[in-house]
Amino acid sequence: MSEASNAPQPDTKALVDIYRRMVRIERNDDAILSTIRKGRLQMPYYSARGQEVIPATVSHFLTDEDQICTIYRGIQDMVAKDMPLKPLWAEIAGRVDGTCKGKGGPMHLTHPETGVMVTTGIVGSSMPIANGLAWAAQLDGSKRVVIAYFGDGASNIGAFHEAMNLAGLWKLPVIFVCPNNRYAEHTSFEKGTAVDKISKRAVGYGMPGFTIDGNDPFEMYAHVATAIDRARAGEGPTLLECNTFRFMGHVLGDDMKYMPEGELAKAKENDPLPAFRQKLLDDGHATEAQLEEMTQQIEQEVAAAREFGMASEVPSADELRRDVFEQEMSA
Amino acid sequence: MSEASNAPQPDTKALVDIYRRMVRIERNDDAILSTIRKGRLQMPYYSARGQEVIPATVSHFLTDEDQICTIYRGIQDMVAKDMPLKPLWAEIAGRVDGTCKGKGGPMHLTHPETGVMVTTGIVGSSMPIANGLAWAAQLDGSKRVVIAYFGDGASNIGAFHEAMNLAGLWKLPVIFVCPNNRYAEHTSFEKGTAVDKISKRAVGYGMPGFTIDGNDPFEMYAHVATAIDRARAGEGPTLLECNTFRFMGHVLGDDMKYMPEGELAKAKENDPLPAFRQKLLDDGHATEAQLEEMTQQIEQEVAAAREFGMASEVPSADELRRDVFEQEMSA
Amino acid sequence: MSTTKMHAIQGVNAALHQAMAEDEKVLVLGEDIADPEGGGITGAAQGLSTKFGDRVRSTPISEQAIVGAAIGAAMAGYKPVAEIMLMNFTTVAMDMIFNHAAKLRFMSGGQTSVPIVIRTLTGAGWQTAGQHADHLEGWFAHAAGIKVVAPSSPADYKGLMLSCIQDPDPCIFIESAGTMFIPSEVDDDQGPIPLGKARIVQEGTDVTLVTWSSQCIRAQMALEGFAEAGVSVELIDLRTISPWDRETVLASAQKTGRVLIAHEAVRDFGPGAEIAATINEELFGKLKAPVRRLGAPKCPVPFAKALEDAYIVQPADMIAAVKGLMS
Amino acid sequence: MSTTKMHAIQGVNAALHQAMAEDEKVLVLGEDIADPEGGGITGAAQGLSTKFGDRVRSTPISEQAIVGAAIGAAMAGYKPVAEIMLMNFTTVAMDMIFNHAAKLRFMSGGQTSVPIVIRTLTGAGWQTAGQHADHLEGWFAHAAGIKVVAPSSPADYKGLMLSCIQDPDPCIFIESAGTMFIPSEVDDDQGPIPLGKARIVQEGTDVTLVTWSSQCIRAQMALEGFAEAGVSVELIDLRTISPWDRETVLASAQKTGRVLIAHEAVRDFGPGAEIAATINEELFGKLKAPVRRLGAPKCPVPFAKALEDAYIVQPADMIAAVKGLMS
Ligand SMILES: Cc1ncc(C[n+]2csc(CCOP(=O)(O)OP(=O)(O)O)c2C)c(N)n1
Ligand SMILES: Cc1ncc(C[n+]2csc(CCOP(=O)(O)OP(=O)(O)O)c2C)c(N)n1
Ligand SMILES: [Mg+2]
Ligand SMILES: [Mg+2]
Repeated sequence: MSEASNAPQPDTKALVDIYRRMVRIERNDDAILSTIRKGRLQMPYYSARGQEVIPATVSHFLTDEDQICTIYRGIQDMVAKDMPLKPLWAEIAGRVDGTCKGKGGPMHLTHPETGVMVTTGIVGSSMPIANGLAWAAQLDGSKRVVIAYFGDGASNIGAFHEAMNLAGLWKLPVIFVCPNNRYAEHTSFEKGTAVDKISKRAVGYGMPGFTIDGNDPFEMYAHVATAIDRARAGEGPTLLECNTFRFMGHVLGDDMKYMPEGELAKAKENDPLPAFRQKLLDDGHATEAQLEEMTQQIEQEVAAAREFGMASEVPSADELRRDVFEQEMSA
Repeated sequence: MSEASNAPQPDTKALVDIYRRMVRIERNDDAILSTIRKGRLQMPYYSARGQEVIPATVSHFLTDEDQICTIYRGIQDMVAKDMPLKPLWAEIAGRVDGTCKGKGGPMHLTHPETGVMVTTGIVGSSMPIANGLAWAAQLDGSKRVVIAYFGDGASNIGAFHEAMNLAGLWKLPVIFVCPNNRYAEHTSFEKGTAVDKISKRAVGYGMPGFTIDGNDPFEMYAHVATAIDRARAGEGPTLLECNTFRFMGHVLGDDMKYMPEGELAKAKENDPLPAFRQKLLDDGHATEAQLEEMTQQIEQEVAAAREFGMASEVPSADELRRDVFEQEMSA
Repeated sequence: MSTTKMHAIQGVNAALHQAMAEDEKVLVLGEDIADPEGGGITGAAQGLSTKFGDRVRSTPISEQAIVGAAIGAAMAGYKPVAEIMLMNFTTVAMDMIFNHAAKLRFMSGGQTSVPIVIRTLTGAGWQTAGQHADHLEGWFAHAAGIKVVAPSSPADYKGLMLSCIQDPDPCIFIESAGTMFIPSEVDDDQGPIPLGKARIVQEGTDVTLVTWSSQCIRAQMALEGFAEAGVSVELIDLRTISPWDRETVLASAQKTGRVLIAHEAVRDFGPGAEIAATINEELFGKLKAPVRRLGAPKCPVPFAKALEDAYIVQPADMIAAVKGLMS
Repeated sequence: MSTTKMHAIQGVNAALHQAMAEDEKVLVLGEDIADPEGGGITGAAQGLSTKFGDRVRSTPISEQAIVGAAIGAAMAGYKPVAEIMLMNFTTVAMDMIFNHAAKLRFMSGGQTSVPIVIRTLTGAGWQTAGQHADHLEGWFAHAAGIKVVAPSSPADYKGLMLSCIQDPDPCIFIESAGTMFIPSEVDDDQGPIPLGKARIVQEGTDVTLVTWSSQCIRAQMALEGFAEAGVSVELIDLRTISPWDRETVLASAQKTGRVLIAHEAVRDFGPGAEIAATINEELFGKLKAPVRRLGAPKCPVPFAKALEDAYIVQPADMIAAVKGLMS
């Protein structure tokens, strides 16, 4: 859906900030992939390579007060939200300095200080909980907003429906952000979804819904700005369906045989990272040197985080008795 | 939604048949109410008084091969479908000659011979199962259709969403019939639903959806005819939202204090039974005498059924071991 | 000390009023829960929305959304009490309860917590048949990270509800049909009753009878029968099923040497099995008779009154079982 | 007789191929289940859609719709095998399974039946953490109207799956991570293996070890350790959890006088409790030691490898427990 010319437009600072978040996502993803491939990390890994624009643009508008609920394919959402990388790495390595002391792992990463409230492995479940966080914001009289990330496949599960209806009804300050990467595990969007655009479902919940090119930072910027303004103003939720693609398939190791010949190659032609980089240079928003320096800083941050994470200690079995309840369980 | 003039129109035979089914529903409902009030039946009773046009019109188009899945407020759907009343009465009385040997009761009445496949007490659950019956019809290459009845409140639960999407996707021969009686227990439609018309949700499932005056047999006739033709032709499901009202409230004994002053009285002005009767007479489709005779026959049938049901024996405790599995459980 | 005679649900109502007045973070939500809608199916929330306004919200029929909203609000500092109208409907919200509410503290390494209460009604006796009356406390007791509370007396309804609301972790609070009919006196200043502590309803020396919820009421109806049979029964109301009060139960079992467990849930793979297995393990060789269990047969709750009566463990069944233990 | 060496999932695959070829009413559905999508998460359905076309359908991520479709088709004469990708996801379909599939025969007084199989994968060991690895057989075993099957060997995977498909009632078929790694020979004409019958993996005289699924595999890894400790262990693979083979277990317990039960599910209020309680009841005074149970601690499945290892009952734990029973 293309926007009128009075749609919010990003300035240079915003564009560079979005690009920075994208690079942080991509460099971190690359480091995770190589560490797993070297056999130094064991974990099911759901890369979001190719989808960077979406959380990068969304997070540009968020403060630490604002909260997100995300999914197993959610590390990009946390990294975009400037969650510190050291405890992230310690967590994916299953170590005591991890955000969750190694108990949650990549599928349950949590970091309330930066607003990362829930990471879930159950399709659809980020949405009902995001509503609750948004309800609290509403009751607090706060301006904070909540982002519920979920996949295109998740739009066919019951929790989506119940959450959308309640959010619409209660005018909750929540934005439902769906990176539509055309696949749910190995099942294509068309094989699982009886409508051509998920955004069309918004009408059934009394909220605005848009289908956006999720690889286009400008289009994303305009829609996210509007949705967040709406939410902060107490006008209720918005559904943003952001078209994109997962370059690495569902989970690391996916052979992607289920994809039609050429589909991946074609999607990769639309890789948002090099394209956006070029755009920044072409339009004079940044110089090669600036972007290079930014990338190097990020690489250093990632490298340090990886080192920190891998050096952290393995948790002791006593941890099984802690955090089940506030009070430690007896041995 | 008003229909074009080439919409299917009922002839005299159809109109009288629909009226007969309405009277059968109403006379049976009346007998149940009076029997409970006399203390001769113990059961939670969810009267559908006021909603008769909907199942009467739907059932006009159905054969015994066609199937329905209905809900706790479903006796009208069975009676409209010409389920025999004797085993119905024995069941609501909890007796051995009941359709379910007294084990299911009014909330789980079942009678496969007339296509009454499921009666459920769980909001929303009629729909996913109706899909399965419709899937079987599709695999069989049969022309039979399945009706999933559900309430307006049920349109906000997850099962609705999942079932609608699957039906749309698989083009199942199922018609989703929602008597929108404006209330879910004590909560008004508006307080529970973020959209003004449930039919607007159909677009999200790639199926046609209509909001109809569910008390108008002519409008109902046109839409049901089209939906059933569509389903029998393999073109997929339809959502029919049929506006109506429950005159007796949620469950027998409901004081309806939650309703705004005058709402019930206003709804009763639109009682479909006397209005339709008058219309049949006015337009010469039937005479007073004919309708009187029909009513008397129905009253006799209901009276005989009641007598039969109340005279049937109480089941023995051994029944607890039967029908859990095909093989009887050991004592 | 002044007391008021009340029913179980009035105990819940009193607790909710008190908790909402004392702590502005307490919220109440559920189907029909606000006053315009009648304060919930049993009226347990009556008066709350009138007094506390927007902190009390009627919801759509969307149990996943209800529990999800409670979880999220709890993570943000609130203490929501969510009504799932009937326990059988927890099945449509089971992901939210089991995979999220109960696990988020652990999975987050203690960074987040979910202090919610899920109130839910159940129990046979009202001829609501197969989908409205199951006692599923065994499922929740098997789950890590959630407390399971099932009171029997009006005072316990109030005191245990107060504790559930204060508890820093999720609790499921079971309100059972069989406990609804006998009003009793409740102290006007009845405060929180600790979770995980059983109540000895009657002391005795021959047989320990472990019950809770509706079966504690039926056990009280059997007390005379026990006495007539000349058996001194120590009746324990477990009150909290998870974590359960092993100490009280084991001490009593050690004293009497004979144990009967009676619950409304299905007997097979039911919560009574854990208690029986534990007693046997801890008191091996010290019991005078095998631990016996009474529970529902393994079938859905039937509709016909005669079948429903046969389905429920009755006081007479307890009397027979107690006699059996003595012989 | 010719045999083929295969893994557990290949046993399932062989059963599905055979059943679909023999009975055209057999259907298969689930997420990613058709061949273009890879035949399901483990490939258990590979080749089926290519051979049997439209009888095999990939579905949206809609577990309620999946189970609902299976139920409806089953009521109309089909025999659907539905995959719920992981056992934790049964929580989003629990209403369909518990309130409908398991109850419709009873509630309809036998007029309808629901011969479906729900295949579901679970088990710790893959570091999938809190929401992907729970063993919930205890919940289903507590439910009336559904059979619970949890094989450990490739041959049993095939034979029990064939029986589940033929069974006139709903079955849940649990495929556990811990059983996936050791291939073994399966008769090419391996037919249905009756439900409700345990398998004695090894005869013994000192201790009866009751296990199933992944823990039967780990118990086999402990066999040498038992022998080294000089304890003769009778190892029973229960295979069907509900209805369970009381006769075989009780006969063995009577013979050995000592019983250890080990399962992957959480120990508290777990399925082992029912078995322990029953043995104690039936063999009161005849046992040489209290029945012991090993199961997971009461916490969600943790992520870190060291914690996951500590969470799972290991062969060494069984050896220690067996020694404990002898002393
Ligand atoms: C309730 C539930 N059903 C099934 C799964 C298994 N599963 C994990 S990811 C996934 C695909 C989800 O696709 P989508 O929502 O499009 O998100 P994406 O992975 O593409 O980011 C499935 C089916 C699950 N985690 N939860
Ligand atoms: C999952 C579930 N939640 C709640 C209920 C309790 N309940 C029974 S009927 C009902 C209202 C349903 O309203 P609607 O769908 O409009 O149907 P109506 O009763 O008006 O015919 C509710 C909430 C239930 N049966 N199942
Ligand atoms: Mg996707
Ligand atoms: Mg309604």
